[in-house]
Order: sequence, then C-alpha cells, then structure tokens
Amino acid sequence: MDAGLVEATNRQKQLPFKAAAGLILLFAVLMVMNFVLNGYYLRIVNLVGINIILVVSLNLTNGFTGIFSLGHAAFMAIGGYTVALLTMPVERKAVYLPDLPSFLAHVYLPFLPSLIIAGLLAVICAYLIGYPVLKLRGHYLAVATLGFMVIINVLIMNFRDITRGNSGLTGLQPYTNIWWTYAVAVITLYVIWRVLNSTYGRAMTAIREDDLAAEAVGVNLVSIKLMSFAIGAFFAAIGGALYGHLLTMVSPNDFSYSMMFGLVVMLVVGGIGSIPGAVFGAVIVTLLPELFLNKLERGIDLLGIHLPQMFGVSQVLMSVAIILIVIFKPKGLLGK
Amino acid sequence: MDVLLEAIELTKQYKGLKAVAGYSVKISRGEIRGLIGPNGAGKTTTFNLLTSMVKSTSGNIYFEGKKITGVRADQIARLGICRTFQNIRLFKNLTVLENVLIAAQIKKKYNFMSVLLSSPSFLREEKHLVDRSLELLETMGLINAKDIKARNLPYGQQRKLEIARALAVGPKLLLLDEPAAGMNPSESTELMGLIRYLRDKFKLTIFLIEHDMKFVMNLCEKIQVLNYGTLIAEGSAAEIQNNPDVISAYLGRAVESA
Amino acid sequence: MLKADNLNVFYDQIQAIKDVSFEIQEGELVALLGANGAGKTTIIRTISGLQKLRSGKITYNGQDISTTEAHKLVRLGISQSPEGRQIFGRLTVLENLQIGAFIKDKKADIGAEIKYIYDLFPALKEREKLAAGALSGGEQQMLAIGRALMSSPKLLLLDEPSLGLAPLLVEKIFEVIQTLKRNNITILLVEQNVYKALEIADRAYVLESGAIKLHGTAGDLLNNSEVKKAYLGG
Amino acid sequence: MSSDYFIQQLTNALSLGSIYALTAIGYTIVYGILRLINFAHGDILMLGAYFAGIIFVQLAMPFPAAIILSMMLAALIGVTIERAAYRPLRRATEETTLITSFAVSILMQNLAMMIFSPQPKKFEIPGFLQTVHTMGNVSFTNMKVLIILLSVVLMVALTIFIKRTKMGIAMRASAENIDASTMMGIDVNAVVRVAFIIGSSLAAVAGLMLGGQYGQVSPLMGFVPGLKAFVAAVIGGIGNIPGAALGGYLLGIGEVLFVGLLPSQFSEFRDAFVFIVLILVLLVRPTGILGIEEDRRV
Amino acid sequence: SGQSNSGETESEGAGDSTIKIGGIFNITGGQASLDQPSLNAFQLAADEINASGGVNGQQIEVISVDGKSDPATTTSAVQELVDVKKVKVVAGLSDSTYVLAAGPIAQQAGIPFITSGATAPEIPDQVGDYMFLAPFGDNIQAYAAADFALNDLNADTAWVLTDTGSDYTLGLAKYFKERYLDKGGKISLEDKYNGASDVDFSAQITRLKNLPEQPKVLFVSAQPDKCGLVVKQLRDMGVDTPVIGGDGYDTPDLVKLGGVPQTNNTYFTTHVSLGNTDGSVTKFVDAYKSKYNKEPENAFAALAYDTMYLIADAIGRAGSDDPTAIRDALLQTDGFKGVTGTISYQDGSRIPLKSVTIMKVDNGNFEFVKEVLPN
Ligand SMILES: Nc1ncnc2c1ncn2[C@@H]1O[C@H](COP(=O)(O)OP(=O)(O)OP(=O)(O)O)[C@@H](O)[C@H]1O
Ligand SMILES: Nc1ncnc2c1ncn2[C@@H]1O[C@H](COP(=O)(O)OP(=O)(O)OP(=O)(O)O)[C@@H](O)[C@H]1O
Ligand SMILES: CC(C)C[C@H](N)C(=O)O
Ligand SMILES: [Mg+2]
Ligand SMILES: [Mg+2]
Repeated sequence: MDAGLVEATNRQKQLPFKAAAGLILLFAVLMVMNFVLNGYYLRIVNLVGINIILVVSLNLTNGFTGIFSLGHAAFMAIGGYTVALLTMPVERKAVYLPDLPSFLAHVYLPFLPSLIIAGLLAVICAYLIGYPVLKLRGHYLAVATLGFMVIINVLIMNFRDITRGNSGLTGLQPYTNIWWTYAVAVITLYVIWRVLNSTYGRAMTAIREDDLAAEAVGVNLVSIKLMSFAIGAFFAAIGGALYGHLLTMVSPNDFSYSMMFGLVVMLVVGGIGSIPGAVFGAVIVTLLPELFLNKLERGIDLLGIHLPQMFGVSQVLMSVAIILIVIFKPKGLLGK
Repeated sequence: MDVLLEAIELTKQYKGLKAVAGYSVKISRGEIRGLIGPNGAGKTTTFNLLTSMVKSTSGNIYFEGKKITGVRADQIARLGICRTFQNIRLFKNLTVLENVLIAAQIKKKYNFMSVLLSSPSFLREEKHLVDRSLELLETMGLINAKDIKARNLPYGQQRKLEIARALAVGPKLLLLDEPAAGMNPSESTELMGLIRYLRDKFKLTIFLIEHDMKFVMNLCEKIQVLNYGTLIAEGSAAEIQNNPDVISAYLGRAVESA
Repeated sequence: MLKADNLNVFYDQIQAIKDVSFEIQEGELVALLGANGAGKTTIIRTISGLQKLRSGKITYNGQDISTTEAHKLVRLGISQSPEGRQIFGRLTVLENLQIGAFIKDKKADIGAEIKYIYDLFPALKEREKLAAGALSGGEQQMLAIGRALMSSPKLLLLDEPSLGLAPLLVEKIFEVIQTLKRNNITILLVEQNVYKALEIADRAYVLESGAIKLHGTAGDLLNNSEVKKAYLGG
Repeated sequence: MSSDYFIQQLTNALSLGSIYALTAIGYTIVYGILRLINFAHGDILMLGAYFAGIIFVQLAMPFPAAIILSMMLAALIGVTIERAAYRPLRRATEETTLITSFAVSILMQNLAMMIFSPQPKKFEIPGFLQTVHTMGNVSFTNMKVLIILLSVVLMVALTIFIKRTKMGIAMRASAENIDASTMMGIDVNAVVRVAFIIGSSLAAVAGLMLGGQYGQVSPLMGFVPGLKAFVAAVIGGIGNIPGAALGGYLLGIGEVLFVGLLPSQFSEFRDAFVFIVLILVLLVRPTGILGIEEDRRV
Repeated sequence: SGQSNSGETESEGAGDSTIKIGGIFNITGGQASLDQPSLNAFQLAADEINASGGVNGQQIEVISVDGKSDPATTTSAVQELVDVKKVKVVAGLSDSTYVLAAGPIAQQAGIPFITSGATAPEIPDQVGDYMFLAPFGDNIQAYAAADFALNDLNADTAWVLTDTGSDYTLGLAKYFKERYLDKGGKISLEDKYNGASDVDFSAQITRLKNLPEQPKVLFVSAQPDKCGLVVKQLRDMGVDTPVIGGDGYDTPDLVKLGGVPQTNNTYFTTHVSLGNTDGSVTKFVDAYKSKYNKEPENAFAALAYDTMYLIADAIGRAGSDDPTAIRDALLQTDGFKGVTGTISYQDGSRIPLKSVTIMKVDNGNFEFVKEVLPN
C-alpha cells in the first residue's frame, strides 16, 4: 500500500481502461507464446505464472500483515491433493487407489469447481490452524506454521489409502496451461490489490506496523489476521493445484521445505511488501536457474572457453546470488 | 451528574507487586480529569486496565452504565474509549493520512464482496472515510503533512498525530498518557489550548496522565493522585497542590499555579 | 575537552545536522537546547560514535575521535544516558549497573559506585533484584543515568534526563546533575526543561533544524527574547 | 513393559537429546543476540563431522585432537559466515535474514557435495568407543556414554562462562540491546564472533557425535538434526541457553519414547509429533518454556 | 572431468550425425549417491559404443540433465530433453518415486523411457507403453529373499522394518510379507521409520529386543544410504540375528557405514555380483575404474551401463532412431546380455524377468551365495 491510496477513488475511474488494455496485452502475449513456444518453454511460462500466484498471496500475509508464515506450502499441498483426487476419473481411482474411502472413490468433478473447492477447503484449514497459532509472533509464528507444513506432510505420507504416501499421486490430468495459470494470476493480483486498498488491507498494514496500536483504534486483530491468512491460503491452494496439474503429479516432497523457502526467496528478492516486487521476484527467481544456471552447469562454451560439466554449480551460484542481492538490496530488487 | 466511566476497585497484580491496588474512579461526561503520581505509581497500568490492554486481577469497569470488564481491547475502542501511548506508537511506515484512515474506518459499512467488486457503496464509503480523515487532519493542523510517513514527522507532530488517530475512532472518552512529555514550555502551552478546543468541538471527556504540573493544574478540573497503586488524593488543582501527602510523595513543593 | 568542527550528519538522503561546531571545556556543564527534531539526539549519538559523520571532525582531549568505534569511546571516558533510556530490560537492576562498569577491570571494586548510585536513587535499591523491564518510566530513567555513571566517565552525555519524570524526581535529577558537575564531571545536557537547564548550565547552544542558531552563557540566553518566546513560553 | 525396556529407551533418548541440546545451544546463542535463525547451523555440524573424520583418519591424529581441531575449524567457518553474509544484514527483516541463512545452508551443502562427494562416508571412531556393554537386556556403546558425558561437561562449562565471565555478561547484554551494549563499551562485533565460535564449535561436537553414533557422515546429514535442534531451541525458549538444553533433552526423550512406547504404526508420525508438541508448547507459552515474554508494555 | 560426449556443445546444427539420448539423473541433492555413479557408467557405456563406431554408423550424444532430487525440476528437465533437446530416448533415475513423476512426460511425447534403477513393478502400468525397466521388479527380488529366508536360513519368524519414505522400500516389504506369509512364515513384528528424516532407529530396535520371542530373521527394507546405518545400530544394541535386504544394500557403503564385524550375517538380493570374476563384470569394473579412478560405487552404476547398451542394441535392431521404432525394438528385446544379467521383455511386459543374485556379507566382503529365478 502506498501513499496513493487516497487517490484510489480517482484512479478507479481511469482504471477500467488501463486494466482492459493490460489484459488485452497479456492475452496477446500469451497467444503468441502459446503459438511459438514448445512444451518446455511453455512449462516455464506456466511455472512463472504459478509462482506469481503463490508469491503474491504469500506477500499478503508476510509482507502486508507482518505475519511471518511458513505455512504456504501446506496449503498448496491441501489444494494439490484435493484437486488431484476430485478430478481423477472414477475408473482410474478404482485401480490406482483401491482403498479410497467411498465418498472420494465415486466423485469426479471438472477442474474449475475442484479448484474452488480446494481453495475453500484451504480457507477452512487456515481458520482452524490460524485461530490458535496466529496469536504467536515473529519467529515463533514462523516455526509454528512450519510445523503445520510438516504435520500436513506427515499426514500425506501416512494416509496412503488416499495419497499413496511418499510416492504421491502421479499421472494427473495435464489441465494446467497458460490460460488457466494466467487467469488465476490475474484474479489473484486483482483480489489482493482490492483488499489492500480497502479497510481490510489498511487494518492489515496497521497490524504489521504496531499491533497494539491497531487494537487500540479498534482493529480486531484475530479476525483481520485470520482473513489475511485465509486469503493467502485460498490462493496457495489453487496455486498448489495448478502446480500439481502442471507436473501431472503431487507428492509430499513437492510441498516441503524447498518449496517454502523458494517462495520466501522470491518474496524477499523481489521486495517484501510490494506487489510488483512479488511479481518480479517470482519471475526472476524462476527464470534464472531454469534459463541460465542449469545450462551453465551442464558444461558450455563461453567466449571460446569450454566450461566442463559441474553439477551443483547452479545451486551454488543461486545461493551466492541470493546472498549478494540481499546484502546490496536488503529491501529487495524492487523494494522501496 | 452524568457518569461516563466508572471503575470500581481495580487491581493489577504483577508477580511480587501490586501495580494498581483497589483503584476507583468516576468521570462525568465532558470533564477533563488528571491522573498524577510518582513514577511507577501505576498510572499507565491504570490506563491499560481501562482499555483492556492488560487484564485486571480484580475489579470492574463500567462505561455509560454498561459493564465492560474483560471486553477485548478493539471492542473497547469501538465502544468509545480511545487512548494515546506514553511511548508514541504510530504506524511508522504509513503516511499521516493512512494512520488516521485506519482509525476512522472502524465505522465502515461495506462488506468483503463490495471490496472485490469495488461497488458504488464501497467507493462512496471510501470517499467518505477519506473526507472525514482529511477534515480531522485539518483540525489538528496536520493537513500539510498528510502524505508524509509518520516516522518522518517531528516529535511534536507525532504526538498530535497520535491524538488525531485516537479522535478518528470517534471516542467519547479520550485517554492521554503524558501528552506533553518531551515538549518545551511553549509547545505544551499550545497543546493545552488544543486539548480544550478538541474537548468542546468533539464533545469529549478527557482523562490524562502528565508530569508537567503547570499543564495538569491548568487543564484539569479534577485530579487524582496515585501512589504505590492506591489513590492518595482526589480533588481540584488547588486542593491537590496543598495536600501534604501529595507534596511529600510527589510534588516536593507546592507548585506556583500559573 | 571536546571540540566539534563543521559536523554534517545524514540519515540516508536527509541531512539532520548541518555544519555544526561547538566545544565543551573540561568541567563545564553545557546545555544543548532546541525544539523536537532539531537534531539534539543526533549530535549526542554522533559524539558517542553511534552515528556516522558525513563530514567534520570531533576531537576529544586533542585526539581525533571522528571515526573511533563507539565501544572504544567509552574507554576514553565518554558515557551517556541515552534518549529512550535503553536499559537492559531482562537483566536485573543490579546487573544493569554492573554492566555500566563493563570497561573496568574485572577485579575492580565497583561496590562504592553502586552504593553512590543507590544513595542518589533509593528507588533503585529497593528494586535491585527486579528485571529492569518492569520498572516504570521514571525508574528506568534513574537507572539509565546511574548506569552511565558506573563507568566513572569524564564526559557525560545526558539526553533529556528529566523526560517523563515526576516533579520531585525532576528536582532530584537536576540536583544530581549539579552534584556531578561539582565532582568535576564534564556534562553535555540535552533538555526540554529549558528553564531549569539554563539555571544550572554554564553555557548553552540552541539548535534549530540541525544548525546552531544561538549560543552563549546560560544567563545571556535566559534573558534572550528569542529564547523566551520560542522555548520558555513567553 | 519391562524396566529394562524403559531404561534402554531412556539411554537412547539421552544420547539423542544430548546431541539436540548441543546443537540447539548454537541456534539459541546466535538468535539471542542477532534475532537470526541461522539455518546454516546444521551444515556447520556437518562440516564439523567431516573435519573430525578427516583429522582422525586421513591425518591420523588422536581422537581428542580431532575433536578439538574440528571445533576450531568449525568455529572458523562460523565466524567467516557471520562476517561475510550476516553482518551486512544486522538491521534487515526476519524474512531477509532467514533466507540468507537458508542460502548459506544450500551453498554449504552443495560445496560439501562437490568436495566430499554426495556419497555418505564412513566415520571412524577409536575401537574402545565401539565396545558394546550389555547389562541385562540393556546395551549401549562407549560412544553413547561419551556423548552424554561430554555434552554435560560442555554445557556446564558454557553455563559458567556465561554467568561468570565478562564476555558472558556482554553476551547477555548484547542479546538484549545492541545499541545500549555499545554504549557500555562492549564491542558487539566481538560478542557476535564469540557467539558464533561457541555455537559452531558445539555444533562440530554434535556433528562428530552424530557421526560416531551412526558411523557415517554425508553432506546432507546436518539438515534434519539442525531443524530438530532448532525446534528444541524454540520449545525451550529461543535465546535462552538453559532453555535450549532443556528443549533438546525434552525433544530427544519425547521423540524416542513416542516411537518406543507407542505401537509401531505411530512411528511414522514422529515428525508430526515433534511439531505438534512444539505448537502445543507455544500455545501455552508463546515464547517457549523458559523464554521471557516479549515486551508488550505500553 | 571433461567427457567428450557430455553437455551441450551446441552442436545442434550438426543434427543428424548424432543420436541424442537423454540422461535424467539426480546428480545433486538427496538422491545423488545413487544417481551420480549411474550417470558416470551411462556416459562410460556411450563412450565405449562411440569408440567402437557408434550405432548404425552414427555417434551417440548423451545429454544429461540434473533433476536435483526435486520432482518439479526432474519433470522440467525431462520436458526440456524431449522438447528442446529433441532426444530420441530418455533413460536414468534410480528411485521409483521420481520415475513416476518424470515418466509421464516422456510417455506423452512418445519417447521411450528406460529407468536404469527403479524397481517398483507398478511403474510401466502406471506410466504407459513407452516406459521400461532395466532391472527386475521388486516383487521378484522380495520373493527370492522370502524363499531364501525360509528355505536356506530356516527362519520361519521374521521382523520387518520398512522405510515408509519411498515406493521402493514400501513395495519391497509388501512383496516380502506376501510371499513369506504365503509360504508359511510368521511375522513377529512390523516396524517403520521415515527414511527421509530418521537416522535413529534405537526405539524400533529396542522394541524388537523386547519381543517375548526373538524372530529368526530381520528383513530390513531400506534405501542404500540407510541400510548400513540400521545394521550397525542393530549390532551395536546387541542384536545378532541375520539381516536380509534388497538391492539397495548392494553398495560398498553397506560395509563402509555399517562396519566390519557388524555387517556380518547380512544377506541381500541384487542384480549382479560386482565381485564376480565373470568377464563382462570385470570388464565393466575395470573400465569404470580407469575412467573415474574409483570402483563403481554400487549396482546402479552397472544397471545404467547396461541401460545404455540396451538402448544402443534396440536402436541397432530398429535400424533407425525413430522413437517409436526404438520402442518397438525394445519390446522385441530377447536375451540381451548385460553386466546385470539377461534382459528380455517377453509377452509385452516391460519389466525384464531377470535372475536374482543373493549375496552375503562376510568380514566386509560381498560373497556370492546363489542365483535364483523365483516363480
Ligand atoms: N509487565 C509488568 N511486569 C511487572 N511489573 C510491571 C509490569 N508493568 C508495570 N509494572 C510495574 O508496575 C508499576 C506501575 O507501572 P506504570 O507503568 O503503571 O507506572 P506509571 O505510574 O505510569 O509511571 P511513569 O510515570 O514512570 O510512567 C511499576 O513499578 C512497574 O515496575
Ligand atoms: N533513524 C532516523 N532515520 C531518519 N531520520 C531520522 C532518524 N532519527 C532522527 N531522524 C531525523 O533527524 C532529525 C533530528 O532528530 P533528533 O532525534 O536528533 O532530534 P532531537 O532534537 O533529539 O529531537 P527530540 O527533542 O524529539 O528528541 C529529525 O528530523 C528526525 O526526524
Ligand atoms: C536405490 C534403490 C534401491 C531404489 C529402488 N530401486 C527404487 O526403485 O526406488
Ligand atoms: Mg506511565
Ligand atoms: Mg532527541
């Protein structure tokens, strides 16, 4: 949120035009991409979009409300598994997951309603876990939400009748494409932008700045924090489902530490507490290894010098890059 | 007499120590009341109890005749008791206007759906909130600073902003914890005028803590003196100044009233 | 004893101190006055090495201390009671005082100092074993001053020591300051309580928007009409 | 259930708890001063184990020398990391410092894989440490005895250091308020350095204990114990040294007894158990068992 | 180590002169200890083939990518192999879980995928008709282990400890129990751990020790990085009962990490005995040693080596590098002799029916016990 929110009302008037222009441009770009890019690059474009959804929604809690949550991956898992189970054809379930409880064994839903159900389920979970846990602060909250992630992971690993445990659910329908991804990304951005420019968003930033003072001016800490957490969870779940149906699999490993930290890295690198920052962080942190570092480590001829294969170099360089960015731009690349 | 706030036998026990011990007060509508006492007497704690920022060990609080003991702090604010803090607690990274807007919005009427759709009722309400906040900033003389981040305001203006923010909630009772602290004599004289003006304009009742005796004696119609968590005196400025207990515990010597 | 030449201090882009020069003689009590935000605290922090100088030079007993690290200055005899008190809330009152003597030899006897401070502020003795965070604002202020004295400083920087204190204690603090002066401690005093400060100070500087506006002996300034109008309430 | 059974589980629990406790202390000591969760701590543990192995086997030095030298090397690494990656971020947000330490952790893991190969390596310990004692149905190795004794000795030494020495006092003061500590003449950078030296060298000991107990070292061996130790530190009240030790033992004992006393189908819920305990502790005591309540004074 | 065929020498323009084969391995991260040796051997085989003239007169170009032990990266990497590098065949990976993630990508693109090391027998059915296994299925080796326990060790009571963290260990334990119970054995106790995070098994072992009657054999279904650890902890806590495991044990790490007296009395099923003086085995071991200056770390290296030859064989028989033709030729594979045994994909099954080697650990040495073909 910036000083400009005052002018929000004025801006709203020109907004439909700008927004429409932006959407048309996005549509055109996606159209072209869809046409010229092969499956691999389209997958990257999808990953970028999904990460935008995830990081922007994480930003609402961590950046704007000051809730240091590490639970995003857990909500992604909830979304990923829910949609995988709801959209799996009934015949396939019969052989693939023979021990599925019957209420799950016989349902089959299209993608969209499944996404919405997944989002709502995550919202319910967010309220259940958030109600006790959001009373904690700072790092204590961070570890408690990290614990939530581990607990969800352990549950997934052990309810094998439903989840196939560590093996994950594989061979999912490849529903995710750039249209789904970017439609959801646009909706995510829109919703979060609207929320931030309303009393809810202002209450959230107030909590971030000084929760005691916020309380003193009538902000209901519990309900606003829960709302922020739940909105984040909603989009995390949908992002998780898109992710699963892009990889055509969901497994507990996908929704674990490296995912969680990857998201926080994007958030911090882009600039925490800024929407363009979150988007930028998602884009850059997704593309850098995928388009550059991975190629480098496989051995490459650079300006006539032959660099040998050195697997592991991409992670090393990525870590160094993160450290340097954070040191030289502690507020992120787009941070104010 | 129209009693706005009544506290009966409030007590706050910390481990080894009773910070507030059996404190009672009755404040009538429109009054400016003072609370003084040595450092550590329990003044701030009393404010914390009245605003539910700290849970009382025992005792009861009534506001406009309704019992509000144990009500959550944000609801207390909604009921009309607002405060400032001894150590300024602004939303430092937000602008002056945003600070006020956040407080003003507790009366907003739109719901989540209209936010998403940015419905006409939402826009209308937002505009109304902004207008109301700007008006308040105007009153407080902060209008030119509206887009400055709170952290960048000079200290005196920060104190004023804290008052503005509390006013934006639309309180009936305003609690001020050492509003003149860190101000030089000219600044605190100016503040005195402002507080009187606000009381009249917004029909406020004011309860304040202050160590600046000139300030308290001039402003307050009635003063309570707290020592070791208990009241040792209550009365008009003149009575307090000449009360030997107060002099020995707090004032040191009678203040020459200005 | 302390000499500052053309100090310039910035917070990021914003200049908080503009070409400020002043000096303090050994044994002097100098008051630094100014409205809120004038830059008084910034000057204190700059002298004590907590704030970096953009340009300018500070010498202390002839030694250039412009870039000396803050913790080393304490060993040179510069100590302060900071704005906002900054006491160690989780340590006990006694431990706070002990830490004040951190620079002294481990074996050195600091009992006398502690007793001296308890005599100045009996309230602290009563709360000796209490975590300092539980003290009231005024008690914390006493502790901050007491802690600053524990290192037996030669130059004491006091940033608004009377802030938030009850009248009785304000009197007390000013008495203490005078006692310290008599004991030949050099003091730079920042105060909003302009009248009292000028009563006890030898000289004073008036800061406005980061620059020195006026300076002179305390008596002159007390009678200065500008000072009267701006700081003494007419 | 026989008492042998219980005693056996308890010895298991104590040695695991000792390792957690030593590691947790490192987290806590650094966190206390810098409010930094040093995720790379687990990897320092890993390096400590590798160093000890190399010194003992490749350089054929005596085992006690391996212990001490690996502590020193780990301390050096810890101090270097602090200087290079963390010091510039003293005033950064929680998220920022967290991901920095995470990046450092990834960096160390990958460098270790490149240098030592990703294959786990055998960790040699002197023969007498491998001797198995059996009393009734209870058996344990000398290594386990060493783990428990050495941990206790180190923790007692640390407690004395913190309580009695000036550096200890300086550490407690810096943990509270860095600016104010500077005003007292405390060189906070030196204090931070000491915190990293203590934390890292204890981690090295924990690493070589893990290596000795399980007979192997690998580049990723630090992650899980590091994380558990961190949880232990939080349970105990992060920033609080006795709390870290307490949390470490509680967690070690809780974990082993959870797996040991409940029917085997619960074994897999071990990690969930760890974190459920953590969350429950925090709900009852939001700053851990011995943690001091955060200051919410107005 | 600059391998001649490795990496992207950006020779994509030279296009038709080489046959591109994709190698997907988890070269970094938790899986690296399995996959790095595999990649080495995979490349070694390609070098050998190229040195002897290639296939169909064309050279083989290996394009290997790192899955980083991360399912998302793994699938992304396979997608890149298929879409960008336009490889004709994909091979690699040792862990069934990752194969289940990556396989469908190749399947969708109609590119054959031969896993060098994954052994879960469900894989081909779950992925599709372009998916092949180079090793036998876990059912086969588990059956062999159960038979061996009952008949050769005369152990009719067993303790089963399972790592629930992978398809492989779960499947192996499942098939072992199935066969063991079927043939009249009795399971005294089943216990579990999570290989992804647990390194301390003392609680489970204590529970074992407190069984009223000690089982006669311990079947420990563990991943290679954990089997030595479990055995060591068992012995250190005074349990000397024979241990049986699967092919995950076939790594020098078992002894290195488990310790010498401790690993005695341990048996396992595997693909080949690397200590075998059989010509093809020593040839492989020597070649590996001379190229990488170390012994092949485990049987997965041998499997990957075989996989490359198997692919070359199929391409040769197909006479073209068309993926579908290669797939068809693979299906026809009959009696292909590799280091790890003979591979035939009979009756349309894409899991070879290979004989199982049973090994015994004796003072640190792996000793051949017998070779069986369970039915
Ligand atoms: N959280 C706490 N734990 C323990 N004691 C506390 C706590 N909060 C306040 N106290 C104690 O309660 C007493 C009253 O404190 P309070 O802050 O109300 O004083 P005050 O009258 O506002 O003083 P001042 O004028 O200095 O601000 C003090 O002695 C203080 O030490
Ligand atoms: N950390 C900071 N970052 C940015 N600006 C700052 C910072 N600290 C102080 N300032 C600014 O520098 C100027 C001088 O501040 P300083 O605190 O030195 O004033 P002061 O004279 O001590 O005021 P007061 O009487 O309120 O204590 C002010 O305008 C203030 O807003
Ligand atoms: C390492 C191996 C034993 C892995 C096993 N072959 C699997 O399919 O997962
Ligand atoms: Mg107070
Ligand atoms: Mg100041």
